Amino acid sequence: MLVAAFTWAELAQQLAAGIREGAIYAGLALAIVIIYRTTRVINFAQGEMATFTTFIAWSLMNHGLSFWTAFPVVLAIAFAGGVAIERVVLRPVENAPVLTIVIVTLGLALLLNGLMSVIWGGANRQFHGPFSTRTIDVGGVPISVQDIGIVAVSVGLVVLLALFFRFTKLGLALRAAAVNPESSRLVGIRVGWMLALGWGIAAVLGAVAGMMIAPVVFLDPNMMQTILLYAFAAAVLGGLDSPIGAVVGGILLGVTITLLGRYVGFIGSTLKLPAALMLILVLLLVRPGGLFGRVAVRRV
Amino acid sequence: MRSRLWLELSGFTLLALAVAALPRFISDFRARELAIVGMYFIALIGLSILTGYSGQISLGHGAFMAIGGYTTAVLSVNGVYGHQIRDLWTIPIAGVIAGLAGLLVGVPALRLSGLYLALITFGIAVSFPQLPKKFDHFLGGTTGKILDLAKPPFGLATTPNNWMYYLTWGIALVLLGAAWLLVRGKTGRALKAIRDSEVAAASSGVKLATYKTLAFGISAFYAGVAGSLYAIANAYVNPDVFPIILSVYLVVGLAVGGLESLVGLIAGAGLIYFLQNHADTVARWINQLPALNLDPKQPGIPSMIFGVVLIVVMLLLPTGAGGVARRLFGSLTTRFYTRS
Amino acid sequence: MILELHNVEARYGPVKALHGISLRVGEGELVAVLGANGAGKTTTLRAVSGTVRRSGDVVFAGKKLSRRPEATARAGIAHVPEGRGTFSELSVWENLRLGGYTRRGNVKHEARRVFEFFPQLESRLDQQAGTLSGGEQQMLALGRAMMARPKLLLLDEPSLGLAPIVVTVIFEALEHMKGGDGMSVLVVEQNASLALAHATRAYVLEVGKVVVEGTGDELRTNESVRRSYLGY
Amino acid sequence: ARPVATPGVSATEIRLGSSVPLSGEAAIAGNVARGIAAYFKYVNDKGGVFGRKITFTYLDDGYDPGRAVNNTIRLIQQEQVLAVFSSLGTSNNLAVRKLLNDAKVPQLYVASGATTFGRDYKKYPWTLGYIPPYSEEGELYGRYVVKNIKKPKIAVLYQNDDYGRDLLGGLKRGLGSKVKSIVASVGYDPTSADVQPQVTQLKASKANVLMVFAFGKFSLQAFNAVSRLAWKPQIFVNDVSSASALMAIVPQSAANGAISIVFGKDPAAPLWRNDKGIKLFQSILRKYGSSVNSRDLQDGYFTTGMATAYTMVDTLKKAGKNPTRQSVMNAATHLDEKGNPFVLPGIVIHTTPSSRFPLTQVRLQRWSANAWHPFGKLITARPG
Amino acid sequence: MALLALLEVDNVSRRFGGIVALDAVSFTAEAGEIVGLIGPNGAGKTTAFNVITRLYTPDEGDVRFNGETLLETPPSGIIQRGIARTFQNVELFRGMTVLDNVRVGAHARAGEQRPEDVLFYVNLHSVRHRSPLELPYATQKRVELARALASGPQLLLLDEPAGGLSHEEVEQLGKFIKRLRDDFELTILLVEHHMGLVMSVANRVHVLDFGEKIAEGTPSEIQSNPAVIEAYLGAPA
Ligand SMILES: Nc1ncnc2c1ncn2[C@@H]1O[C@H](COP(=O)(O)OP(=O)(O)OP(=O)(O)O)[C@@H](O)[C@H]1O
Ligand SMILES: Nc1ncnc2c1ncn2[C@@H]1O[C@H](COP(=O)(O)OP(=O)(O)OP(=O)(O)O)[C@@H](O)[C@H]1O
Ligand SMILES: [Mg+2]
Ligand SMILES: [Mg+2]
Repeated sequence: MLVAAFTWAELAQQLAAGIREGAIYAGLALAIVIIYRTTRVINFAQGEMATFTTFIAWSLMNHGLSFWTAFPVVLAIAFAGGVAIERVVLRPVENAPVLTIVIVTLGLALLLNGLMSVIWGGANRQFHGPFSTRTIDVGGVPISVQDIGIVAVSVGLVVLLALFFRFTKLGLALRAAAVNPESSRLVGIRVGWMLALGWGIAAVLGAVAGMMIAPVVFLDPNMMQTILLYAFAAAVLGGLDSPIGAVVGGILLGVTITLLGRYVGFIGSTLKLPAALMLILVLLLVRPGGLFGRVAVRRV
Repeated sequence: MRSRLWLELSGFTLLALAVAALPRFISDFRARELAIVGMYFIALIGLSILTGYSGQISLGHGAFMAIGGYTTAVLSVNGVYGHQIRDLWTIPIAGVIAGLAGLLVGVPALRLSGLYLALITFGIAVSFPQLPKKFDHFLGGTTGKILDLAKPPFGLATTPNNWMYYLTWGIALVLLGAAWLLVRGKTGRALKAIRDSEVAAASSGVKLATYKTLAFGISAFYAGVAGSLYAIANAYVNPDVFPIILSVYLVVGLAVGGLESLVGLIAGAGLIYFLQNHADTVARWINQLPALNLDPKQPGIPSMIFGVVLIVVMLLLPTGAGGVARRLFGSLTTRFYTRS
Repeated sequence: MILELHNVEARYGPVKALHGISLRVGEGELVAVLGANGAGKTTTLRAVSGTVRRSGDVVFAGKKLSRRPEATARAGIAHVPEGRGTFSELSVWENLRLGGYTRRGNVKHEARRVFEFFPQLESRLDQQAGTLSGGEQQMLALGRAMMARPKLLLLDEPSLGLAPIVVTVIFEALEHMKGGDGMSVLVVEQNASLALAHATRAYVLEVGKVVVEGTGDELRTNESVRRSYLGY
Repeated sequence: ARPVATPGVSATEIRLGSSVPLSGEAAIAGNVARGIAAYFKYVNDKGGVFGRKITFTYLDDGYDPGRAVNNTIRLIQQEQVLAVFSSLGTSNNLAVRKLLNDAKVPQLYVASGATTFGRDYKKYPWTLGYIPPYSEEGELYGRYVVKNIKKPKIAVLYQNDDYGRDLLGGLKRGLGSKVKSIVASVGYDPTSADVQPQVTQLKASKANVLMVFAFGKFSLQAFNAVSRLAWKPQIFVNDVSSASALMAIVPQSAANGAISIVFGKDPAAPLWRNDKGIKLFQSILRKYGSSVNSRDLQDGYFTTGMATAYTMVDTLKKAGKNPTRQSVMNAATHLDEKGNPFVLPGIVIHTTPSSRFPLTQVRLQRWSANAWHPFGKLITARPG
Repeated sequence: MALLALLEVDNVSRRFGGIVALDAVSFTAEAGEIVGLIGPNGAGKTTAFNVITRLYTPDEGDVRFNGETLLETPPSGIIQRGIARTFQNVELFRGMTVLDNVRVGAHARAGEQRPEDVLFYVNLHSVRHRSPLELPYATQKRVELARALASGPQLLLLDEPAGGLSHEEVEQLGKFIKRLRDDFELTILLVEHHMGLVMSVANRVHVLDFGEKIAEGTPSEIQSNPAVIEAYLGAPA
């Protein structure tokens, strides 16, 4: 591999690329964290759900709707879809072992993926996002408006979510239903609906992530598959049940692997994934709950 | 529980007889298919010891299969100091090397819990295929390593497929027996104790670190043997032979078989193979339903079928085939009071 | 009558635990349930709150009671279950807030009352509930039920794991709430002398059936009750 | 009646088989086999080959070589095919090459441009490729740069595997003494989420030429990144990632002026809208394709499939009235096919026993005004 | 007092963040004794058990057993040294039968006691193939006791064994505990809020309050100790 010499301008550019990439992981990681926080399940279908809703947006826009008209419609569809999936597919296994539920989400991922190929075909599509693809010059470094938009949306979402979980009764009930469904019922929480709501919210977050990501990586049924892997990593890094952790973890991961891949010759592009794994493993050994997560202490 | 013991022993004997007799009744290619099912079965036994008994979820067992497969490939293609080793003898070595890798992973796993461990092991499954790409001089990169086709040894007069069948299922039965001895004795109880309450297990004198790492090692050993056989059967390894999804399929097999049911895992192994390779058969069944016409050759349809079958199977058997068997025959019913 | 059970049966899978229980709790009454280990006391409370599969009639405030626990909670029944059922991953304050989940508006007032009885909790609001001591968790479970200001309180061995001095406090508190708020209480309690001293009426269960019933005083003088539950 | 029965050949039928991805990430490429299947049905409808109908069995391997091996064994042993034909993917074909050669089963028209399938016939006489080898494609770009670009400074983005490295190696050969003009080359791993970091790095080398030796979405991302970074190099993009449908959706500021090679007719390109070959393609697909939709009529994988199938039918005809595996192989190594309606006019598909690259003639094309425009004469990319 | 105590808790402190669960606590138990450990909720009794069984490491102080420190022994080694315990909130192995639970108790000291014999002894033989989840709370506590006995310990730590028992049953439990001590030659450390039980079986009682030891003595001395009444017992029963 022939490598270009080091320049500060490139470093700045790589940093920007890393942050943007991280924000992309963060978007999906947020959805993963929300499902985990509200249902204690790891959702392998999260990527596929996001892609599916993005395809719906694409179809709507193909029929002449503008992004901003399509946007709320898609979010509503995503929410309804998330709730419906929980009610129809996950409800029957609500009390089954975690592994069973994880596998059901996997089945869902395969189903949705196939369905997308059948409906929309496997080819890549162009998706026009809400942000201009213009680049602006920031101190000699061209940065696209789109990138700035993506980062801003991730940060905005996490602030909203943090407020929601911290200050609303519903946010608390969502968490309670996840950690202890029996007792939640005893205090009057409709646990089934809470789980469904969790799926709905996660689907909405996934839809937003999908619509942010698609303009960058192009839309196709497999769009999210690699990103989902990194999003899992980001979620674990930040702490599986911490929305803030998802975003910080995502951006940290994006920056770290971009810079490692660029400047550490041995790692290059091939060992990015193993390097990320090592990074996370070391962190977890020090902090078993991730950067922002809390490990539940169980005492006797 | 003497009766239980007899039941299990006679079940095992029956299984062994069935395995020995089956090739007489099936085509040569079916024997190959069943051999591959046997390989999944071996890997699943290992996974069951780890996840079903010691309670540590691994979504990365495909990586241990890959280690086994690559060990066999390297030993039989590159050889040791130029001496190529016959594929048959690489199998135990592959198991041991994968087992050592398992011990290595088991140590940090001690500090991880639940889904964190699951996702870290998933990370291993994701990362592992990068290693042969990076160290391509030794491990063959994406080009992979081409082995000699499996041939029956000692001039045995049987087809390669039959040979793979007997080899795989012979090993599977031995390893099944070993696993059975392991889990029904002191070790198995210690593992289950850890799974159910680490604190109480420790206070009862169970050394958590030892047993948990041991479970990882044993489990990886099984996966390594399975991977080695898989490499021999395909006469080829490259990173794509052990894709990420393989690890996930293994967990599927475990869930379908039932976490604690060794024999139920055969059903899990069968399902993994069947779904990957017989989507057209399933499509034919589905198309019996009125108003449905799935074309299994249309891209996307096989995935859909796989997905739907997975969901349906899990909805019907939330605790797996073994779970159902236990509910029908077993005396131990573990139910929580809000359920059932 | 706030609560009436007519011939209620309950089962765990194939195992029947209640073989037709009938009992009632009047408004503002404290009714005690006694019984040996495994008699079905816990199951009786579960049958009311809907956490076990039951058949037979349960009438609450004149209406047939739903079998879903979230609905019974919303109807005004708070259940402090065996094993406490605290949200161990959540903080003490979050547990209390969840107790008031069915209530609209501010729950500060209820919280103050809880802290009056259990001052220990107030200094631990941010502590993860699972790290509390056994007795502290029991206080939290009681406090959480109080937050709901229920019409009917179901208590499963409230004194379990509590220091004697706290047990006295609890029964005083129950007395207080019953008088002030017209709350009714159905309590399973092994400290029979204390329970009967406060109970208007009581039932004794044996293998899933009611074998003795009467007022607190009647039971205190009942020979077999005295031998088994009071010890004098 | 034939003296010895040949597997896969009966009085009424010739059996062929293939292993392709119909699920997983590469599922879309499985359309090659669907195109083939449709074409064979069309041929069967018109009487088949010497009265025999072609039965084509294609099995899903999910792009997993292990499953490809299993499928191939199933094709030989259970489906009893005469030849394995147009299986897809470099690794998947490498995985079965030895076993097919050991069993003396033709491995024909491998759907991969890896050079080894045409080059190593001494060791693997039963194997034959089809499309121009990647290394030759790279070489063509190199030669073009040497001839047409003054003071080239070349940056290369390549997929870090055999495929990308084949292209890169060819490029170097094509540049010859000017190989030093490569100022930066960066591989990306197919597990990457986005290649912007790599493109950023390449841009920092101040190159004026960019080779995009990528695959699928990664080449799209490369164009995207070039545009975001406000970079203006002369771009070369390899054939596999240059379908019109893809080029049309990347930022045109980056795409315009890009150069690639072409040998097949792209059904999505306006240039061929009224072409007889493409019309034939569409009518066959409509009539004989199973579950096709309007999208598929624009899908180049189907045309590639039909082009290969056309050659296969030619081969079978050449193999004689009573084909054997040997005679099929013989025919496949003595091809001289003119007028394949699904490839560019003038291309001759040609092989000899010692030159086993059937399709080696290509044209260069340049992207502008939302379409590819071929330029220059047919050039030959025959190795050696 | 005898010269050598079997168990010596010496000046042990343990803090959790700002909470001082144990504050320089010392007490001893001598061979053959039944020692009561009482105190208000959150006083640190369970924490003391957890320190002795090494689930927690003390911030200060030492714990000695048979004269040798326990601090160098890992939690899983404690039972080897001859100390077994039960848990306040029942920590059974939910996925195993009662019998297997008890067998695990004998894991590290196989051969000391036959699990089947222990189950007969505690009168659980009839439920040995059941899941502990199906048993009433108090029975579950008995399974824990059986599990602890299966290792043939020298010292047994019981954390609120009377939970869920009726008056009559508590009386039986008291007799049972004494019989246990005699039959197995045990030393028993007993945490319990049921004063009737403590008073009837304990030879000596230590009282903790807010992590500090506030009193020590015979049951009757303790019962009339004003500090104990004030902090723990309330108005004399
Ligand atoms: N989850 C369960 N599964 C199966 N059987 C159960 C379950 N819970 C309780 N039982 C059975 O139901 C019967 C009644 O139990 P219950 O818990 O109601 O008794 P209890 O009177 O509350 O006893 P305790 O004083 O020990 O709490 C017992 O025979 C018990 O074995
Ligand atoms: N892991 C922990 N994290 C935080 N605080 C803890 C932890 N363990 C114990 N504590 C605190 O230490 C104090 C002592 O707890 P401990 O369980 O020892 O009390 P106890 O005397 O057993 O009380 P009880 O009679 O209620 O069981 C309690 O206030 C508890 O909240
Ligand atoms: Mg009870
Ligand atoms: Mg305690």
